Amino acid sequence: MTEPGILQVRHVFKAFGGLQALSDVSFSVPRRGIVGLIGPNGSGKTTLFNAVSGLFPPDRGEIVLDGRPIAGRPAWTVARRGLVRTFQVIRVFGQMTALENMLVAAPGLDARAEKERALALLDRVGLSRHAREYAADFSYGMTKLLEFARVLMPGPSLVLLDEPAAGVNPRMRETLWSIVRESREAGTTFVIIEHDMNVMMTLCERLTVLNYGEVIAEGPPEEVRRNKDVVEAYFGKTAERAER
Amino acid sequence: LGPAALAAEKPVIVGASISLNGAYARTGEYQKRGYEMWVEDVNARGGLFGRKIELKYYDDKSNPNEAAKLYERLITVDKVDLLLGPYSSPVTKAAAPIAEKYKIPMVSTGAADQAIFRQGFKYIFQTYTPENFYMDGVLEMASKAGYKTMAAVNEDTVFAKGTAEGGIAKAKQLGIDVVFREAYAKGVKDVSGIILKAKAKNPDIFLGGSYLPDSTLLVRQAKELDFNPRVYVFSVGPGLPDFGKNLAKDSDYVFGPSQWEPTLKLPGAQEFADRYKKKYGDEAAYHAAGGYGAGQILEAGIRKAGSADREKVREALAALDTMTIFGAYKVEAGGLQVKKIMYMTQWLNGKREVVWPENVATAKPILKAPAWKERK
Amino acid sequence: MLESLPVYLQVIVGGLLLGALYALLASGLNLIFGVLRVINICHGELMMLGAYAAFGLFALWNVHPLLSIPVTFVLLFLLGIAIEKTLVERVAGAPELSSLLLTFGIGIILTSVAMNAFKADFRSVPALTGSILLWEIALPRARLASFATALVITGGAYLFLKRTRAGKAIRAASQNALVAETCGIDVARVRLFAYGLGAGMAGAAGNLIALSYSFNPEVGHVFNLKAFAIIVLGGMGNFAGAFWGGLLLGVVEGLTGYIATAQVVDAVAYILMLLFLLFRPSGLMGSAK
Amino acid sequence: MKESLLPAALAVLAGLAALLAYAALASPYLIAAGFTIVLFVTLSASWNLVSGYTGYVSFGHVVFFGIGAYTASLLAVKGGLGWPAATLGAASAAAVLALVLGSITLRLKGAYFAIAMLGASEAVRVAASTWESLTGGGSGITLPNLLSPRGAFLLLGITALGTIVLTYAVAQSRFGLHLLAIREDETGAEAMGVAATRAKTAAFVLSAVPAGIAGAANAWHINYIDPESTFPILLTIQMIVMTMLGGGGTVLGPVVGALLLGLAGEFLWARFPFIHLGLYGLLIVGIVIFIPEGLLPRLMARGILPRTRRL
Amino acid sequence: MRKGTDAETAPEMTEDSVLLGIRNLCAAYGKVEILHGVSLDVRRGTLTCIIGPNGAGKSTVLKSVLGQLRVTDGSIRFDGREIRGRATHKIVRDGIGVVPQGRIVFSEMTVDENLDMGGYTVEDPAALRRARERVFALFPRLAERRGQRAGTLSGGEQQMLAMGRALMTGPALVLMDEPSLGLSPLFVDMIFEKIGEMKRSGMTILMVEQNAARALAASDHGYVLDLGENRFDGPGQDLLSNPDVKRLYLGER
Ligand SMILES: Nc1ncnc2c1ncn2[C@@H]1O[C@H](COP(=O)(O)OP(=O)(O)OP(=O)(O)O)[C@@H](O)[C@H]1O
Ligand SMILES: Nc1ncnc2c1ncn2[C@@H]1O[C@H](COP(=O)(O)OP(=O)(O)OP(=O)(O)O)[C@@H](O)[C@H]1O
Ligand SMILES: [Mg+2]
Ligand SMILES: [Mg+2]
Repeated sequence: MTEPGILQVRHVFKAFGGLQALSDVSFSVPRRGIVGLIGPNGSGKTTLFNAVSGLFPPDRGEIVLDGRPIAGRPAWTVARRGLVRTFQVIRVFGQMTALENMLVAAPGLDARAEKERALALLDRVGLSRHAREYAADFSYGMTKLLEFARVLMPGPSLVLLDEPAAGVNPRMRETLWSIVRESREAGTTFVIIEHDMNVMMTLCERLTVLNYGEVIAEGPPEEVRRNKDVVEAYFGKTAERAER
Repeated sequence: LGPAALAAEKPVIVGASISLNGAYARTGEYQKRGYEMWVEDVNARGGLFGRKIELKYYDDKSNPNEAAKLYERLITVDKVDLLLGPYSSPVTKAAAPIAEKYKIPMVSTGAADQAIFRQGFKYIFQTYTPENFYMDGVLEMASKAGYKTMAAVNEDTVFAKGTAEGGIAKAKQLGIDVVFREAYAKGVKDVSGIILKAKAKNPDIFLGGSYLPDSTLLVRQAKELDFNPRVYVFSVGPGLPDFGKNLAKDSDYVFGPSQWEPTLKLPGAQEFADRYKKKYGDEAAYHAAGGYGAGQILEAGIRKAGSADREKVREALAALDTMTIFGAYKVEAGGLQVKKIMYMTQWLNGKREVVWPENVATAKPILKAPAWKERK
Repeated sequence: MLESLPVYLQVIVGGLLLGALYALLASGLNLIFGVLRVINICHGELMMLGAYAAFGLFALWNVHPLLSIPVTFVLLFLLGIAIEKTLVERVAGAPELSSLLLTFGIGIILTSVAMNAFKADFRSVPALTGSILLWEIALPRARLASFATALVITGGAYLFLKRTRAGKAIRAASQNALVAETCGIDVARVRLFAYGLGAGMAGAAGNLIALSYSFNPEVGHVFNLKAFAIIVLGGMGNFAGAFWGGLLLGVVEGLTGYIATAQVVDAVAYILMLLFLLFRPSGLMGSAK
Repeated sequence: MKESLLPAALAVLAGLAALLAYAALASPYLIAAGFTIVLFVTLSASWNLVSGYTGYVSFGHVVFFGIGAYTASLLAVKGGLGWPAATLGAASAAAVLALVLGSITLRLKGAYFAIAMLGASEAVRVAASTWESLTGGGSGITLPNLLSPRGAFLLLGITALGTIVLTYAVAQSRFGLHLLAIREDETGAEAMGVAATRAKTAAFVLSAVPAGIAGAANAWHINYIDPESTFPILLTIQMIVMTMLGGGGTVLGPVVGALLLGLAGEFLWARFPFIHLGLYGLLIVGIVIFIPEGLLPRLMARGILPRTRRL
Repeated sequence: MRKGTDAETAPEMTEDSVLLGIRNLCAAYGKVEILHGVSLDVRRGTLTCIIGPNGAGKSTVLKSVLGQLRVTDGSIRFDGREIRGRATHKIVRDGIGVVPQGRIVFSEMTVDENLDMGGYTVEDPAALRRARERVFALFPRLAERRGQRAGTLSGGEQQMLAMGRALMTGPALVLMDEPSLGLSPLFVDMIFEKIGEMKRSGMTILMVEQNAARALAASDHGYVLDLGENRFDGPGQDLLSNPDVKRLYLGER
């Protein structure tokens, strides 16, 4: 218990009707870290992101960002405190150009610098050619990339990525992960949901595993990978393959 | 005067806005027919001082704003010489100040609201009997028949309310008690609450300041809820042929004031009614006769003035005392009609008869409507 | 004032009878909204045409206004199909605003056509007047008939949607037309049919209106607004909701007219609607979210 | 950015000069007709400010026009204020009403919002006709002649110009971008840090003010108001149709639409008194089917106009 | 070459063996042409996959087959018949099932009702019931959530539902747009397993995948698309070991 992490989630519960989507979830994210959140489909990962980012309040529990409680605060205040996220089911602004999409997320201090930064980010994810096209005309993967670039636009301190690489071409995925590494070096913290285990093993310092809304394991990737419960609930044969 | 000289004379352009859409579309249409028949007649007679009359009109959609703009247009763009009024009091309220502003005489028809003619305007002249006299006839008869209580309802618009309040004032004069009083909104779809409350007071007279749809509804729901006053009277509905069509036998015994009836022994009224029927296929309603009468008043004014000069026509109209197919015309300062009386009709055996005043009556009134259950 | 219980019963019964008619009108509107995602602002105008159809049949051939219901239903069904096929289908998938305006334009055209064809006279069909007495309560014949008819048609449509395969296809098409097509559903036909059905229901409602009210070409407007208020009360797209919403509005209007004044009755629909939007946006029947 | 402000400033000056010249030179009828046109421009531009940019389709925008008309008239008749103060009062009343209504209705989405606004405007209309002691009920209010037709035209013309400038400023700003983001996906925008409730309420209030002033100017123009003609639903529809024709969410779209339809309206009612409503209906249908995105966006897509949010 | 050709002589060349044949396909969104002459063959009973960068036009190929898009040129033959220009719902009745990209389900309907809609063209209720049982056997998770509104399922669950829905008619050809998208490793394994099973049961599958290595490994034949054109094609394993494909499209160093 040295320096407290940038984000603490303590005893969070969330139910939908009869379904307990999160039950007593606690975890914490160290500053400037890359933390992975994994778990079978429907285990509550996206729900946890939603609760943390202020899309809806948790039923119970505490969420602390940078020492300040944020549970139940509206999404935009959370975002202005430096926590932004991407969506698993993409949410770009279709009738706006890629560039405008980027600028919505800008802090609005220096218009020219922000525009340059936006273009540079779009370039990184291979969309500079499409900067002035409407996002509605993008292919699935292109929208994912746009959303990824957009989330970095405000210079956030904590980024939640919900399957950012799903539907993204393997080559572009590598770029994407290297951007994550670079941003971490520059001081940004990441929490990532991703099903590509090869990536998660090398990218993340810690993994938290959810199953049926509960944390069933937590720790460094190597350790988590060997956890029997996790193997059974999540990896299946992939784990064996990764061992080989 | 040779034909060449005649043709050279410019026509006298008479302007008006007319409600061809919106709430007053039907009555507006009637009024327009009256105007048009008058124009035809004048022109068939060779015009006025050799000048033909030309009617210039636009549709005001029953909207006062629109009418104000249209009169502005008629005056400044179409350069009309004289004006006829639009239909309805609210629309006239918006139109009158424009005519006044440009000092152009306007014979107003279709507006019974006295307030318009009490503003001290100099260029506006009323054709209709003001609304506060609408109910006089029936109330006098009812009072004579010994009735003592009355329920009064009205649509909450200027004219309808004015007729009801005129009726209430008259009733008080005659010693009749107003035991129930309520208003309802324009376009009302259900009046059962009103009927039930009125029924609880068991009044002799049921008076409505209303138009056709609400009059119809009031009678229909009175029957449904077995409300049985002895005298029914409504300001506008029963005056229209459609009242009988819409209610069939249930329209019987209902009184309705009338500005005019084709059967009246007024000079030219009968003949107008016949010609109207031939031309348009339906019975002439008073709105049509009012339109024609307004034309006649304007015509009389021009004749008296000796030309279509606006100032002279204004003076003539202010002093005129004349008779048209629509009834008497004479106004006091401000243009308020003071000479024309209101007639009272009653539906009897599916027909509308004039029952008051006695000297023009076509039938004897029945002042004791049978209860609904007793009707066949 | 000394009110007795029977009077209140009378008011409530009157409201229910009127409410069923509202329900029929709103159900058709709701069906169209649910399937086509089109806010059919010309619904009241379709109803108005139904009223004229009934009036015409009565005036020309003396057809009893209850017997004319199937005819008006079919006539308006066909008109609905024509409108959908030529116009509404072209805005399939466009934002709500487009269809809102399109149908508004259609409504104006229908009013204008009716105005030129039938003039602005207020009409009404003098049949089924008076009441049947049940204990101390008067049941107006015309409204009783409306009530029964509205119940039958609304119920029939409800069962159709819930139970039949075609009904489910209608619901699927309402959610994602592209995917529904990939399930082999002919979405264009479904939409056509749903619109026809909604229009037919509006026509039947018009037929019933002709029985109890006077109407003219412009009467559609008021009913439009009420029908909207009702589907908000019931929950948009919720078929059963429109039915209960209609009844609720009928009763509340009746009570307002009796307890307060008929002056404010029209505002009741809007105020009720605003209250619902605020406190129970999912409507009477909707579960929260 | 600095130099690009110049053409805009010049355009505003030119507009102002044109207004003044027209007010000074036009015949009374042309003033009356011109009044209708600037009325349409003001109203569509004000509607566009909230609905075009945020996508919250206000189907009862006429309520702000109406409240402006009533406030101005009452302040003048009962409060004895002159037209400038009464007009300011109208603007403030519209703003306050927008704040109150907005805090209720802007929580609703899509069609719900549209219909709630429709209901709100009707409810206010019913209130205006029922509250007789204040408003004169169905009899309406007759006003003294406080401002000449020319004056009313100029007042409204400047309001129209101001609304356009306001729209331009909004379109250029981050605030405008936020409004557009709300139009596209409100939840997504909030997650990006957009204070959606605050932004859309601000847009709503901003859009209500010109509509309120328009109501006041209209009262000065015709000197008589009543509930029926002050809260006509058709006027809301006209704002929407005009904006749609020109293109919502653009600066000049509503202006173009209002000019075209305003002129077409004058043309239609003058020529075809019996069927002009039907023709108007046909026009709406035609617009929706053939140019649903509006003229300006269509021209931009065709490359005839530059694709920019400045227009 | 029509029916009756000796299958033994040139099996891969007969029209018979090709279930879906695309020749020189050009397609556009509005004015913008996206596909500039794509050709590919899907042979009966095989698994064929299309890979390529984002925006290459892979989904567009599938949409063109389904008639959801303006095809400007070329031909699309299914089971020997030209289907270009045919209405989507008819193409589906011809025997093509679809799993759309991005987990699209009827979100206001229950899982059961979604499956019903998948089997919309199946008239016989008993057959429908059997089809549903097959789907539940394949995806037990769906059986657990039969009555739940599909919109509230997790991403992975929705993907399973979309697949299950496509299988309800027992189609001859299934088009899948990224079936593994967003699925946990366990499910990815399972899905590839099931796809193999489906293939063995005689179904023909055309799949678009970003999980490219995995997809190629499982495929009989693969196509690489880039910028709306064919780049490479060949047996899955060949492509997998082709150094250019590796470098450009699989992202392996
Ligand atoms: N709004 C909702 N209403 C009802 N149930 C919900 C809702 N949102 C999520 N759920 C349920 O909560 C559970 C957790 O869902 P969640 O989306 O968090 O899963 P996940 O871990 O992100 O899965 P995946 O990897 O498939 O995206 C699922 O079973 C889902 O069906
Ligand atoms: N609805 C549309 N309107 C206009 N352009 C579109 C539309 N959908 C896709 N495009 C364009 O077509 C191209 C191909 O898109 P497509 O969806 O086929 O790509 P894809 O290969 O499936 O990519 P991904 O792997 O990202 O899904 C892209 O450049 C995209 O911008
Ligand atoms: Mg998820
Ligand atoms: Mg794709």
